[in-house]
Amino acid sequence: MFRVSKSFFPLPSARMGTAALLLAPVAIALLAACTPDNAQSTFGTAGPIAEDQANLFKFIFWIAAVVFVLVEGAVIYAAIRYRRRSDSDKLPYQTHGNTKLEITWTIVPAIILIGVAIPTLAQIWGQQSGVPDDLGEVLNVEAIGHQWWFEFRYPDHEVITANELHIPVGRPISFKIVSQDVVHSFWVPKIAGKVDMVPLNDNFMWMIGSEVGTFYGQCAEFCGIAHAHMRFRVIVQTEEDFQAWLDGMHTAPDAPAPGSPEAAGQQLFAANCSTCHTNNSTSPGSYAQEINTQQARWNGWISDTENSLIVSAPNLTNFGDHITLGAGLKDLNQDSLVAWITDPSSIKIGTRMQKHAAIYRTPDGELRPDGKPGLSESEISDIATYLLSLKPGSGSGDDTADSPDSGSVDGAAVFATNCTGCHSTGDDTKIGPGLAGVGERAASRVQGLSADEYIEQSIREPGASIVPGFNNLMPPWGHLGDDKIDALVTYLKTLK
Amino acid sequence: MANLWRKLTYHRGNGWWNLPHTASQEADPPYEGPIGGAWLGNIWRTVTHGGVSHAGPGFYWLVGLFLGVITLLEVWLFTLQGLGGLYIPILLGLSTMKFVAVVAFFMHLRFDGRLFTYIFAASMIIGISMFSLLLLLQQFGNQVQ
Amino acid sequence: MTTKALTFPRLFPRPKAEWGIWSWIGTVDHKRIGTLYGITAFIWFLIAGIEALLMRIQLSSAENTFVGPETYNQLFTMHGTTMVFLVIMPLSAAFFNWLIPLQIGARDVAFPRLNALSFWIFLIGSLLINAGWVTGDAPNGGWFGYAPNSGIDYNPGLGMTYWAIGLNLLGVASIAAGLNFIVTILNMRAPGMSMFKLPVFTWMTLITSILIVLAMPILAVAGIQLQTDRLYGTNFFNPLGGGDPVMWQHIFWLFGHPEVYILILPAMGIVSEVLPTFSRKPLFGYPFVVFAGIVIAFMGWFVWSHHMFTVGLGPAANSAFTISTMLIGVPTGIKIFNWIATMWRGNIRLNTAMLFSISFIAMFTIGGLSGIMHAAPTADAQQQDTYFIVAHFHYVLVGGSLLGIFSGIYYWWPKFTGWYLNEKLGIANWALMFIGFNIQFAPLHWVGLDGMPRRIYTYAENMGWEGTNLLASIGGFILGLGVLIFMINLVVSRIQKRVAPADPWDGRTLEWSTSSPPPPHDFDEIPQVEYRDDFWFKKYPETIAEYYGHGEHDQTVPSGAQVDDDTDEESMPVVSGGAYGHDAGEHGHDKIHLPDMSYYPIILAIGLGIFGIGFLTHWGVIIAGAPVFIWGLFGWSMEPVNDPETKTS
Amino acid sequence: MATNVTQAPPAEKYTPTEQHARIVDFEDTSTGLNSRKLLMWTFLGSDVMFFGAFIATYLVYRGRSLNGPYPSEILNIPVTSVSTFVLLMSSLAMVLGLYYVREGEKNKATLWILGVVLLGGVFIAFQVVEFRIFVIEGLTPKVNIFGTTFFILTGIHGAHVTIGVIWMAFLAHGSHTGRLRADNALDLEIAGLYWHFVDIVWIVIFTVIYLISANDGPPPGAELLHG
Repeated sequence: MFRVSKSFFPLPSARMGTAALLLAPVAIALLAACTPDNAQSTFGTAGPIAEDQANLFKFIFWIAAVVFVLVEGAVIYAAIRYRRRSDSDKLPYQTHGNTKLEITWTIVPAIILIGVAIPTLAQIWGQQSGVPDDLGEVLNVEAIGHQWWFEFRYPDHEVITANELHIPVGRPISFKIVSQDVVHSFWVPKIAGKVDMVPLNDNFMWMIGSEVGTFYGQCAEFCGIAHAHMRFRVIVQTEEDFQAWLDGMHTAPDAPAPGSPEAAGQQLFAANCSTCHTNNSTSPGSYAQEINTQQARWNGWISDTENSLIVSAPNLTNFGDHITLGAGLKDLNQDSLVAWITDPSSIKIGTRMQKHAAIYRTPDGELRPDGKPGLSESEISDIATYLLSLKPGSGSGDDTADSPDSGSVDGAAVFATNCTGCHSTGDDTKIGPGLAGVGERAASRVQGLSADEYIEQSIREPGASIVPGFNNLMPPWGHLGDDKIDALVTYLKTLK
Repeated sequence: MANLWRKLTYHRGNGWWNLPHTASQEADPPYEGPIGGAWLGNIWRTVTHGGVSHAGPGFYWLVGLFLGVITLLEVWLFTLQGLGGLYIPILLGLSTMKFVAVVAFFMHLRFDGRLFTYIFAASMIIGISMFSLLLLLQQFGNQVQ
Repeated sequence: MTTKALTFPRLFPRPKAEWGIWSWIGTVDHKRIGTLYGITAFIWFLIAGIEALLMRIQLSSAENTFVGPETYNQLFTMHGTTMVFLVIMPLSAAFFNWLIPLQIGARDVAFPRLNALSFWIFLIGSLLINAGWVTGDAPNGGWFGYAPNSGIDYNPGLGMTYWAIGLNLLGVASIAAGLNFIVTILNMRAPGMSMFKLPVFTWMTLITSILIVLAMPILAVAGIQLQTDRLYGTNFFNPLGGGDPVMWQHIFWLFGHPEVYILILPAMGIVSEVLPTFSRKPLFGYPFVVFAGIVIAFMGWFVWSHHMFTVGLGPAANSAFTISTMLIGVPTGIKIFNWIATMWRGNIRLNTAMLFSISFIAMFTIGGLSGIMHAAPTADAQQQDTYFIVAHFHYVLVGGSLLGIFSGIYYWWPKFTGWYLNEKLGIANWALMFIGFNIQFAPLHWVGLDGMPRRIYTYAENMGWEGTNLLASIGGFILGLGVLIFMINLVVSRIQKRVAPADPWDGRTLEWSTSSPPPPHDFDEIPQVEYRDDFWFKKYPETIAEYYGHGEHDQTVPSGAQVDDDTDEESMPVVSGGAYGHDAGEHGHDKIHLPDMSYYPIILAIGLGIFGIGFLTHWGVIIAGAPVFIWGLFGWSMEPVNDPETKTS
Repeated sequence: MATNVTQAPPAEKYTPTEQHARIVDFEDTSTGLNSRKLLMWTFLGSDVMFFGAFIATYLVYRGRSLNGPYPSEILNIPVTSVSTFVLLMSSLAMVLGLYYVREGEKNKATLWILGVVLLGGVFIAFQVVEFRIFVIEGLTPKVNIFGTTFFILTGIHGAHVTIGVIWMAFLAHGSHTGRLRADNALDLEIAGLYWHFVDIVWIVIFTVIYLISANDGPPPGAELLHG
């Protein structure tokens, strides 16, 4: 037995205690309502859309509050005033009703509801039927939901980024809201209410960010195991900063100094990560290419959701400029990035990266038992260092080798960037077969196909003929484009 | 016209808030078959006055013939292929006629307790209006601006 | 009607046990079936409550790792599904079963064996839907299973298949029960009881049953479509094959919104019985309460898209559904005002049942008002899928339905069992539940407006949601403690066993005219009804004029009864004439024949259950289950309701 | 011998025991309507929503198949017209069967009920053959959204017909052996309500899926939807 001392838990009387308990939720509620500073508070608005929505809510709330007080007051009053005193079983007047009263309390609420409906309808048409013409130049953005991250495309500026949406302050942004897989919801509480991202049903919304700053967004529709971790940031910038950012997205980083960790990381990234992550969408034409690539990655995943070695993944162009990691989960720095690469699930349970990326699998295609990638700690650190170094460079260091416009494509470079994750140039098996001597073998593999045709088919449709002893894990690579594939075939035939 | 409408909607069932009766609780008038005299008049009375007379085989054969003819007409309209925008409304009208004929005469709603009609009609009304609304939403909703 | 019965070879003799487990397995007695519903649903209630508490523990602090996301997803999916389909609906069904025949003066429901079948299918369906907890594959797609996240591509494993098939079985059970109650209420009323003399609870049951019968088939369609998508690769909701995920949402909410009224209308009926009894006044504005119920039931079909305001249906659709949604608030308001007017100038006994009913009005009002807030689509854009919505529908379903059901339990317990529940423990139960409920769900409004989406298994520390969530979790445990007190109350009261008379509360409706608990045949004599609240006016004839008014209403022989006089009265099942309330002993009970017991309902239900398992596993199981099903079906259809030999007694 | 057998005999005939048995058999009811018949009608109201939801699904998805075979390539109106006619005539047989059962003309009644079974069986046979041909021609429930909605809707309707045929077969047997007589013609009437309902559902399906959709080809811009 123990007693709670009175000074510790002062309750003057039982009745007061009950009253305090009843009032507690109300008090807490009112206190909580005064927290517009919270990251996703719908009251601390930073844009006209959210502000109007909050105002409409407050308008209805105060009407409801009046009704609430009247109704609850009547309930409590009736219960107390007309409670039975002593044990009298006196019969009250057995009234059957009152038609005038009934008509009154049918019409009065109806009038109140009309009063609520009029501003509501006005706001629906104001917010949902297109961007008003008089608000200035509209910026078009496509927001795409993926399990479990957001992709943002600026079609007018040919820029793609992920999880961090940059918008200029005060300008109307018109969104095309798209989902690639399941239903998500696009929501930046302080700037605008949510709109669902529904596959096959592209939606529209618009918003204006009226304050410079970084705002939180989050997926609001249950979308699977990592729903809680599907977040993003909206970075509202001045017009100049925004233009600078756009220019930066078209400026390749400076090439790393040979022998530096960045250079090592670049090689490792190209070999192990670039199947799913593009990190160089800076050159002209790369926008269209990335859209195709992203689609091809997704097609590869959906064709074999369990064993696919490819998934759609965030574009990491100029990743060093990002402020968060893992769809808005952690602040981005060397430590968090190393932790992420080492064990993504420790930060974001359910992420597709660990399940599908080849680097987390053994050569047999099985998941590695420890869940860690097949890289040393220093290699992981190099990759992280490299990624953090991805910032707009001086503008002279364009890596033209990857540009689809360049006249000559280096097959070896294409191979290093795209294939070395699974294929060695020797005889050894990484995940796919080693490719030494493939040119000789290819000619005799399938009746009626020359070596060129066979290799090209194996790149475009890997499932068409599988080398005995291997599973069909390879995604189709047709999205590389004819030039690169031709170069690749030429290069592969040189391997001895 | 109004007179015909009244005749067609005439129903001798009682209001169901109290205790309506079925037609079966009253003796049927003797059946006058197709050869028994004024059978066309009898059929007309069946259609217009519901439960006053129970229908007989002749009447059922006539309804069956009606159903067959309408079906034939529908298929003919299909092969015609020249009705344009009228095609669907006409077909819907024809199938509604078949629908009503089966429900009213084969399922005896014309002769039976009114409550059955209420129940079936209520669910048809709720179903049709709700699903039509759904079709409207699916047709015109989800438009990207 | 002495048709020579077709015979079907019996494997077992027809059950006749009056005690023990076989008396329950073979029972067709509406009261026993009501008890079975009640007990089963209460067990699921405890399980769903535990699921809720596990979620509350997980959310009580930021970045908590008490349960992982997969478990959490299963918990909220099954908490929602269980509370809706396995708790509130069957608890309502328990009241329907117990009370409808008693309130309309009948000896049983219209189809006693169908009634038993409903229960057994419900039981098997509920086990199937929860089977995932045993196989480690519990459903995890949310209680409205939005496609394509519930489809096979994104949700491999058996979980959502259990869910779809279990829901289909529950749908069959609900439709069968709904049909049964519609026919019972329309056809089995005591002589003189016209529709506008029905007790309001019976009215709400009729409306609920109509909604069940019309809404559940739509859920069945959704379930079948999801099932064929998952099992046979059809394209209903598969975007790759041209299927439209929005279509799932439409079909689900076409069912889902009427379902909301299926959940709340029975509680409204209960409250409409409890308030008049303990205010010692008739229900204020009876016809308006009834018509409000009918209007809600009709308009409830045309508001479903307010669940989809953020889906992007366009401003025209959103405006239309805004208007219809706000309009439906009007009849709801009429009910609330009439309940308050019922209490007004009454002589109110504030016992547990009454306190629960009063809390129902108070809490349901809050739920209704927050409902108006997200009837505005643009405001809803900030609220949809946040904890504000969670708070709203818990105020409606816990503060509304569950408090109403608890009120009904305290009110009718003496009738069900013949003894009272303990009042002191009852008040404690009410206080803890009421306070715990408010501490749990009031803060969730604000954490929702603070931007916390629902269905997230954890949240970051810097979001500012921690304190409110902790408070809500504490409230949840207080609510749980209230339920624990209720269970203690059951035990304590059983030990104390304070015997209740037939009419412990000075009640108004027919169920109080028979003994507590009622005999198997319910009424020794079928009552002859003259008035609304007939039992009350028979007890207090001096109040008839007050209620019916002078002059305008000559209701001593109501219009409905006049018809009886001509034709039906003689053939009515009156064992011998006289007013009801007559001493039972004078008339031998052997003259009253109840439907005989039957084991075919449970066999048929098992057959259906095997089919369900067959869909989940292998078609061979379906073939194996067919004989059971056919045995049940044919045995049933060829078994007379009463065995011929018993008629000769 | 045209006796009006559905009429309730005067009440005095019954002992109290029999009277209660009559209650259990649902003869005397508050509405004066038979409870089993009321049950069937209410069930049909419920089934309206069931088929309504499937038909609405079909209509929403009409013309939204991303790839063939499209309805215009596969539906065979003349053949389906015949099966539609067969089903309509089965309803006629049904109502005549009921008439003769009520009239007590056992042989005619048995014949007509057997006619229902036969015509229903022919309809199912048509449907089975149709499904087989469609599958051979490349339309399966998996192949596109038309296949999905078509097969599930008509398949579920076919299942209803099959249940009806089995039910009717037992009633035909009952009529033949003399168990189905004028005094329990209600058994047949209720089965008949079910049968006619299945028929009217087919009237809608035939119009909506077959006649109206038979010219549907690829939707405009089907290839764009792929993106």
